[in-house]
This record gives sequence, C-alpha cells and structure tokens, in this order.
Amino acid sequence: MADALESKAQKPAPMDRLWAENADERMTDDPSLVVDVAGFEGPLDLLLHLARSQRVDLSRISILALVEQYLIFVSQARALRLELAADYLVMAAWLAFLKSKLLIPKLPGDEGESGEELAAVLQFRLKRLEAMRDAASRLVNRNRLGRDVFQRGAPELVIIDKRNEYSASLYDLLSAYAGQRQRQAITNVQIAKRGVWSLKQARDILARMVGELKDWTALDHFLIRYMTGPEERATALASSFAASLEMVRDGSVEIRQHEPFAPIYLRERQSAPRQTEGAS
Amino acid sequence: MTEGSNVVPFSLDDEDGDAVERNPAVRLHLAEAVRMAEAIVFASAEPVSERQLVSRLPEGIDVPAAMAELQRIYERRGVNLVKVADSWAFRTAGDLAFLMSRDTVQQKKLSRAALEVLSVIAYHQPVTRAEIEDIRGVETSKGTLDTLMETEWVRMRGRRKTPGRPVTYGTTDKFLDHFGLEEIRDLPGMEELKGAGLLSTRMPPGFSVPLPPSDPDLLTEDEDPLTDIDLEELGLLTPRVTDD
Amino acid sequence: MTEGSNVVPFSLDDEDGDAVERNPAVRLHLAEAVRMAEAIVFASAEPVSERQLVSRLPEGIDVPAAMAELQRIYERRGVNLVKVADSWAFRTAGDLAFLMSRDTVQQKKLSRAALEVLSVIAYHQPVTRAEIEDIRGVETSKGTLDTLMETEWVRMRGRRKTPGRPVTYGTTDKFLDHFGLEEIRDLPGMEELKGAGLLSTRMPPGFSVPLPPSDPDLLTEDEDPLTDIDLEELGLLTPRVTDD
Repeated sequence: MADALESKAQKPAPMDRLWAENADERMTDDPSLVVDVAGFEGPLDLLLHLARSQRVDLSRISILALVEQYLIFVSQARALRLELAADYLVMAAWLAFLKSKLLIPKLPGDEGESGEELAAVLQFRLKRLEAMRDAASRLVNRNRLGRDVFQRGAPELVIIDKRNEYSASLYDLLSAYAGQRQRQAITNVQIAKRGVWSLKQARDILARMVGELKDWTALDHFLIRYMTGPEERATALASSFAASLEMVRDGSVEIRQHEPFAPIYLRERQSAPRQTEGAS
Repeated sequence: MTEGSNVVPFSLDDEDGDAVERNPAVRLHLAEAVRMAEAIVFASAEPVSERQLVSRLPEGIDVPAAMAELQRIYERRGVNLVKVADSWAFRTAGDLAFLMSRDTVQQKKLSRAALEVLSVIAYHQPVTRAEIEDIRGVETSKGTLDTLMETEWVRMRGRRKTPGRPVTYGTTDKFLDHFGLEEIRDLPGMEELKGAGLLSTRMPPGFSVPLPPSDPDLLTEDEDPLTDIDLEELGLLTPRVTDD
Repeated sequence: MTEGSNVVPFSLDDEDGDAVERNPAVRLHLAEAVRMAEAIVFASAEPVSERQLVSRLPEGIDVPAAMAELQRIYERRGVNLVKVADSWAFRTAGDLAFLMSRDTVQQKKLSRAALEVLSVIAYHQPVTRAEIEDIRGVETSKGTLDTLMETEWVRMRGRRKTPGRPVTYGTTDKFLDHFGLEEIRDLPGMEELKGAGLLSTRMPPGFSVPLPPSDPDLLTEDEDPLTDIDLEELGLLTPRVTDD
C-alpha cells in the first residue's frame, strides 16, 4: 500500500499527464483560480497534495503533521507576498483551530466535537476527494466513443415522412431563455439616456444666447441655466467651450481668461475687433 | 466487452475448403485481419478502397482474401458487405429494405427563435403575443407560433380581459412531459440559472425571472376562457354549418 | 446479393442448450427477427431503444432474447453489439482501439476541474451544486457546469426536496455511450467506493451535522419525482405515434 502511494507521489499520476496540456487554459477560463499559487484547486486539493507527500495510506496520515505543513505553506506564501484566495485562509484558520483541539485533550464539559472527530472529518474528505480523482482518471482512460471505439460511420437514414417530431432539451430551453433575457436586459441598459451635448447642440445654444451678451460673462454662468442635472455638467462645459472657440474663429464672439483654470468670459463681438487672450 | 481479448475465436468455416488456409497460424492471422477490416469499414463514413485497407492492415495481409472472407460472413445477415467500384461498404440486406422506410417521423430541431418564444411562454405564462414581443424586444413571426402549436407544447389558454382581448398562451402537459418536468414550477429560477452559468451573475437591478403559476391549467383573474366562437375565429374550429 | 432470400441460414448455436428454442418454426422466426434487429441497429449511428425495436419488429417477438442472441453473435467480432441504458448500438471492438485511433476527430479536452466535476456527478448523482462543492472543497465555476451540459454528458435531473429546492445534476445516456458503460453501476470502482462509504456526502459517524443520508439510493427519495423521468434522449428517439 505504502509502495503504491510512494510511486504515485514520485512520478506524475496518469491524470497529471492528461491535465498538463490544460494548465494554461485553467488559468484563463477560471478566474477564481488565478491566485492559485501552485496550481492547486482549492485548499482541499493542496491538503491532499501535502498528505500524499507523507507517503502513507490516507487512513494513517498524521493529521497534526498535515496541519503543520499546511500552516507553514500558508505562512510562506504570505512571506513571499503571494496573494492567497480567501478559501485558503479560511482553511488555515480552521486547521489552526483543529490543531489546538488536537493538542489539548477534551475536557468533560466541552461542547462540540473533539479534535479526533474533527480530524476524522478532514480525513474522510481527503479520502473522498482522492477517490474521485482516481475514479476520474479511470473513467477518462476507458475506451471512449469517437476516440477508441467508433459508431457506424455511414448510418443509413430512414425514409422520412411529413410528420414532424420536434426535439429540444431542457438545456436548450433554459439557455434560450437566459440568453435572450440577458441580451434584452443589457440592451436596455445601453439605451438608457446618455447626457451628452453634441458640439452642434452647444453651438446652437450659444448662438441663440449670443445676442444677450453685451458684457463679459462667465461661460459657466449661463450654461448652468441649461443644465438638466449635475451629470451633464462636464459634457456641457466641454462641448460649449469647443463651440465657443469655433465662434471666436468665425468672429461672432470674443472670449477671455485671466489665467489657467480661471473662469472663462464670453461676450458678443464688439464693432472693433479686440485681442483675445488665453483661449488655448 | 472484448477488451483486451487478443485471441480470435470466431470460426472460419472449414467446409468452404480451398479458400481457407490450413496452417493454423496463418488462419489466426487472417481472422484477425478480417476483424480489423470489419471495424475499419464499419467506422468509415465513405466506402473504403482496397488500397486504404492495404495501408491500414498489418503488412503481408492478403486483403482480397480477408475481404472475401468478411463478405462470406455477412452474406446472409441483416447487413451485407458490398463492393462499390473498388471500395467496400456495409449496407442493409436488400430484402430488409422495408425496415428502413418504416420510420416516418422527421426529427426536427426547434429554431433558435422558436426556443426563445417557447421559453418566454413557459416562464411568463399566461402571456400574450404583444407581451412576448415586449420581453424579447423583437417581433414574433406567425410561423414561429404555428410551429410551437404544432409541437403541442404550447396552447392558447384564453383571452386577456383588456381592450382587444388578446389571446393568452401557455404550455401543455406534453411540454412538461417532453422536458421532464413534473410541474411548471420546476423550471429553474434566477439563482439556479446563474449557478449553471446560463445567466450572468451581474444582471441589472430589477431584473427578475418570474415564478410560473402553480397550476397552469387554471385561468387567472384577468383571463376569459376561449369560447367556441373564439376558436372559430382563430381557425381552430370549423365554422358550424347552419342549415338554411 | 442476398436480395429476396427469405431463408434464414445462419446457425444458432445448439450448444447453448436451454436458451435456444427447439421448435424449428419458432427458431426460424427468432432468427429472422435477429436479422431485422441487426439491420435496424446497424443502420443507426445512435443507440436504438428497446421500445423502438419493439415497435419496428414484427409483433410477438421476444426482443430481449433476439438482442441477447445478436450480442452473442457479435461478441468476438471487429464490431460488437453494446447496450447503453435501454438502448442498443454497434460499436467497434475495444481491443482494436490502436487501429482506429487515426480516425479520431480532435475532441475538445476537458479541463481538470471539469473532469473532476464530471466524475463527482457521475458517482454521486443525483447531486447538487453545493454537494459538488463540498466534495471538491472548492467552488465550481459557472463555465465548468456549462461546459459539461454542452457535452450533453450532464443534465439537470430535478430538484432536491430541501429548502431552496436546489437543482440536482446527473449523467445522461450520451455519457454512458461515450464511456462505454451499460449503466451507472458499471462505473469503474463503483462497488468498492460504495463499500468504503466514500460515495456518501455524510461525514463519518460521530460527526453530527445534519446532512443528506449516506446511502446514495436514498437520496432519490429526497428528490422530486422528476428524478424518475427517463432520459430525454430516449423519449425523443421513439416515435410517439401510438401514444396519442
């Protein structure tokens, strides 16, 4: 028994070979595994790996030693500033608790499970996971249809009558439902009104107002009147500023600013052209 | 089943005399080649040429002899090995051709649109055509609803008590039967659709998946039953002949 | 070749004794049914259900006996008759895999996680997502279950009769067909694992957290009756002509 486990620990298990080529895929299509330091599938997987390195039957492993190894692993990972998924830390906390239970004998008045009972639970879960691993490897190494064993390559079709029988699986139905509801929900979100002032809108507004501007007026001052809400402020300012530059260029308004970030002043163009300042 | 069995046990009929090799080792070799050829021709989508067989069978095999033997084995079976030009294929025995035309049902897959409408009807029943359109954001063609009625998974339930009295649609017992549901409430809810990866976990607030009615056969309060006159109008019942 | 030949010439092995009918007329009748069943199953790439065979073969045929005979005939051939749940199919012999692998269409490889989830579902079915998580000690990503359902090896079976009514997952006939299994009980190591108590979701004795019962057979009692429904594929394959 110990021999079998030993060889398992030393050379890659058959599954490992099978999985090796998928290692990269895993990282990308399974975001929850990205922080998975050494490619372990969660804390239980890591524990199983550590247990195997004890090279004995899972029923005879030292849970205490295993707990120690896990805690050391976690503290090393943290020392290396590797980010560990929360699952690993939860397990670490639980194992630390288990360790304390194992070290301190159960007192008569103690509530809850003894350290030994908790250790047995852990042992059971490890055995069960290992059993599933082995089963999976035996399963995929069977003769498989389309790989080792084949169906008739040229099936002879039966002559077809007019009667239709429709088929669809529950999965087809559910994915059709979820797919379209999701599409609709997302489309709706995009349709929701976006407060953007176009350059043309801004220019129209400025043009209509330009007659009122006999004296220097801060740009924001009159734009505020047209703003329907704070969320439009940025776009209204940007578009109308750009529009006002255009209007300066074609000579319908004058613009000035005393220093960077100071208020921008606008007024209708006076009869004698004046110098414009700071409009860049 | 025969996994790992390398012994080739099926008998070559000795009575055929001349053609069959007397040397047991050669016979075993030929018999194994016959098995291989049988599997190759069976699995191929196209008739398999003698040249292909030569290249795939172990070297030194007398392919024509192996194929002759295989043809002999299948000669009086439900399936025969036939030679088409220079290639080999299995075909149903001519006298059993009638078996191949007896199946008169055409399996059809539902179109994407039909599946979508069907699923909306299932979850949102009782639902009118306009409501289906509203949920899907696209118009539903008449053909789609017709197809769904043909499947007998969808039925007209009644009429909504609103202006225009639109027809309401719902699912049938056949629907439940086909999709293996005991009742319509067994359709997975939003959380399960998310859990199965069918729905994004980040849906906009206010998004919900309705819980279908517990007894879809009962009309809701805002539904009227369909009358014979309705059915006539909808073309589901032949107009009654009134004698004049 | 054998066109029009109604005589049935291939021999039923008399050494099999009891099973084989002595009455020559009955024997002839069974032999012809065997030929017909052979033609029907051989013609189809997909497994053919026993129900479909019953409806397509002449009345009064003992279909199980005919199929047992056919299976025996093909037992050591290059092509074998295999049973998949309640259906029959011809498949190339497993020991010829070395010869056939060149026909392999590139199959999408399952990720390690997907493979593990698949085996957890296969061995523990019916199983909920939470139970899968408990066994693997890690959350199952949405994509993984989705991928497995896309392969059509895994399906939603029903709902567990517990608060929240979580969906239960199980395997399909396609799964059995793909992995060459007649039934779930034939999963490798199933009996040993059961015997070792490793197919239980329950913790060892003495650990008193209320969890589902240890015997996987009892779990079905926890499920809604829709667990008992036949695999949808089967229902689809069989024409429903006589049902209505």
